[in-house]
Amino acid sequence: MGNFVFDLIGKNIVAALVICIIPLVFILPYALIAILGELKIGAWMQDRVGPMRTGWKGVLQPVAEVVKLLQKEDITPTIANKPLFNLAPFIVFIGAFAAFAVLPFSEKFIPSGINLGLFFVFAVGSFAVIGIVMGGWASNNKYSLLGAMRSVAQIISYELPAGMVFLSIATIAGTLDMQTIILNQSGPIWNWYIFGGPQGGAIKFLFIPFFVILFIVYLISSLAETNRTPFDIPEGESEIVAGYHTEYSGMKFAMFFMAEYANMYVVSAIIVILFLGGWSSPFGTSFMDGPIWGIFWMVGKAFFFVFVQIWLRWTLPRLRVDQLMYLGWKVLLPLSIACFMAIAFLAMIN
Amino acid sequence: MLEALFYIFAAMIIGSAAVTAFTKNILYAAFALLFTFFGVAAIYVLLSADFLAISQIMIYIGGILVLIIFGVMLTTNVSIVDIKEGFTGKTSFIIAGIFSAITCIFFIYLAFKMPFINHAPKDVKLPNDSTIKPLGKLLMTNYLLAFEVASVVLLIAIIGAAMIARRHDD
Amino acid sequence: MVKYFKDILLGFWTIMVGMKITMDHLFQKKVTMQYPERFDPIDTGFMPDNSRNKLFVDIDDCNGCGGCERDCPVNCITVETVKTVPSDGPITIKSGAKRTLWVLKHEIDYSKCCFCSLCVESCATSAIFHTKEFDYSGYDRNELKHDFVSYSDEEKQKKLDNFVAYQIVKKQEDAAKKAADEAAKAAAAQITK
Amino acid sequence: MGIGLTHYLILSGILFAIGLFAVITRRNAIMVLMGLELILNSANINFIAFSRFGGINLDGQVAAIFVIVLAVTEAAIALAIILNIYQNYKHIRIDEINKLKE
Repeated sequence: MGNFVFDLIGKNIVAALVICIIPLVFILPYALIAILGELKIGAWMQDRVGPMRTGWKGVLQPVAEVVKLLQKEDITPTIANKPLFNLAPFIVFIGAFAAFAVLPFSEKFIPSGINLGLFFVFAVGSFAVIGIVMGGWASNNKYSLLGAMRSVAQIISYELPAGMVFLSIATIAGTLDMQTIILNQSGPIWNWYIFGGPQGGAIKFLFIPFFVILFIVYLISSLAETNRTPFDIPEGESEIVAGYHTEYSGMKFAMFFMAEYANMYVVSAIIVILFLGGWSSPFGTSFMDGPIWGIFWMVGKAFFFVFVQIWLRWTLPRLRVDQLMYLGWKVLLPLSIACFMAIAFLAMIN
Repeated sequence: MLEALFYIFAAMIIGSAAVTAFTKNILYAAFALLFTFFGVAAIYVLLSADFLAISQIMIYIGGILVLIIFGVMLTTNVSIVDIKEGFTGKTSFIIAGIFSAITCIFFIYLAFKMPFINHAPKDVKLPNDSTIKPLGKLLMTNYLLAFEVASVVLLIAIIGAAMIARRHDD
Repeated sequence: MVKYFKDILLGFWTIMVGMKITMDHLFQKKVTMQYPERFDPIDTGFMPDNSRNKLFVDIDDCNGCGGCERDCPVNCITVETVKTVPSDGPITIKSGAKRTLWVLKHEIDYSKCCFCSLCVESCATSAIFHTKEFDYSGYDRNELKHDFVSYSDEEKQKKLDNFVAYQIVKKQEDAAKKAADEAAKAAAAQITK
Repeated sequence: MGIGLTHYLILSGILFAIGLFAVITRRNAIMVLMGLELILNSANINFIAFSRFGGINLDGQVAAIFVIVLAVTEAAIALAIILNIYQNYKHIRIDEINKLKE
């Protein structure tokens, strides 16, 4: 489980800096692609064609939007609390970016291969909560404050089922290390946890339903944690203007935007790592496997789940607040706890 | 390198803790606490306690700090930006200052003079592995009773907090 | 309890149905028509009869009465006229009535026009009407003013001159007529004396 | 000069003093709670520093885990009590709260 940068340059501070920059270099083009995907897929699902003017079939639209955001005047409301108002987007972005530190891209590249990767991802998610409250309160706007409070209530509620999913996988994998979790699933496709994990025998089929339920539970909670539709009540345009980023403009708004898209990738990558074998090839170890193909599989699978998030966004309407809380506390949490206990029991008798 | 990191994070902790203690704006204090907790987590990393560092981030920043901010928002008029929460009084301010300064000097004196300082190894080889496995083993063997009691305490705290904070409308 | 699990399954199932619908639409033929490339109202000639688009004045049918100018609520129409003279010959407008006025200028400022259609209502000869054209623009606001009169300046000047000359002639004629009348009157008075 | 136990002890001492100051002087009950969190953090730094420099046994870290658990319960209960006080008094200035029952 090496880190190819360390292999190339050696273990020094330059290598560390390069490793820090690689995820950032990844996020920017990814965000452009995701924004284009959001525009285009959203349009296609509504039988429209989407942006067509910028570049060939409108492929340069996100670039144009970034340029527009760069040129925009950076407005700070006069009665806003300026230090916190300026700090908030950065804290939100740090929360999203920090998770990239432990996301593996391939067998040979993981920015930081700490043994507590899953736990770390779970922990740094809380940065975004603080940043959102900070921005919402510092904007000195009723809608911002309402959006921030909604967002916090939502993220805190849905962290619990997500944590239960992490615990179940940690129980069955015996580790919190991302690379080890993926290595456990390497080999043929039925070694992936969604197909019951690497253990053989009849007991495998007992695992499958629980893993599928956990998979769905995590998919739903990840949507809630990234404030995506149908759980976008913190930003519900029709109710509270734009929630916590109502007052933000220009590059500070772009930071919130990038953080949202980075978070989308993070949760998709976690789904892929936990249930779909991470960077391992679906054709087993013989075909299209290896460090370079690993990047392809990892990013490709994660992009598929980014697509699923976009797909859901253009399918489902927004939930009401009480429906959101009902789903989180009365459906997902009991289901995930039940699955966790079942998996712990099965792992024990196995 | 590690020295520089230690001083940066120590400065961050002390600076933001001072903001927490001295600012009049209660939400500034709450948000300064974010940096204190984060700095303490970084100090844990420097002390090679990785599990505790991440627990610190998750529990203090994701749990306690959010609780505190919610508490502030529910008990203060936060819709105005200028929240002023004063101190108990000038006399107590001076007395507390002197008292805290004495405590601080006493601790620093202890840190230099206590005999165990000399026994502490100057350069300890860091364990290459995560602390999570030995910690788990300790919790499940030597500290099993304390662990169980802690979990019961947490359960009681959940129920108790929900009981107390419940609105007594009837 | 059964209802709880039934609700969960039902919710899951309905989400699946919804996702299938959007997935179907992802690959369906798109209904968007790219506007300047394909322009159905003009390409197919379809435009409702009562649509109010760009105005057009058939100047051969306009008698220059100025009704449109007076009725325009935003004063976007300017009409200038001059009377016809007998030397022009027996001229008529298209609809057959006698032309009494030459229209020297009939200008519509489309940047002001509100397409209320009042000018169309007021026109006695239906010379002003809506066309099917509706998208037009200009780099200068003066480009949006349109003059429907196509006479050259010389022709206009000639018409004015004609009129002025005719006025003089008419004055002389009137004077002569007056003199003749007075002479006749005087003669008649003499006779009665 | 390497970073030794002394540095960590001094850091935790200063943090403790600041927390103590906040606990004593602030009128707002939530601010007192924040001061308590600072004190608990300073204690945790001490625990982990001793565990790190006193030979690698992890007992100090285990103690720190229990301290964190207690901090969580304390914060939850204290905030619940503060909310209750706020409902009764409409303020949470601790120097003016002097009745047990109204």
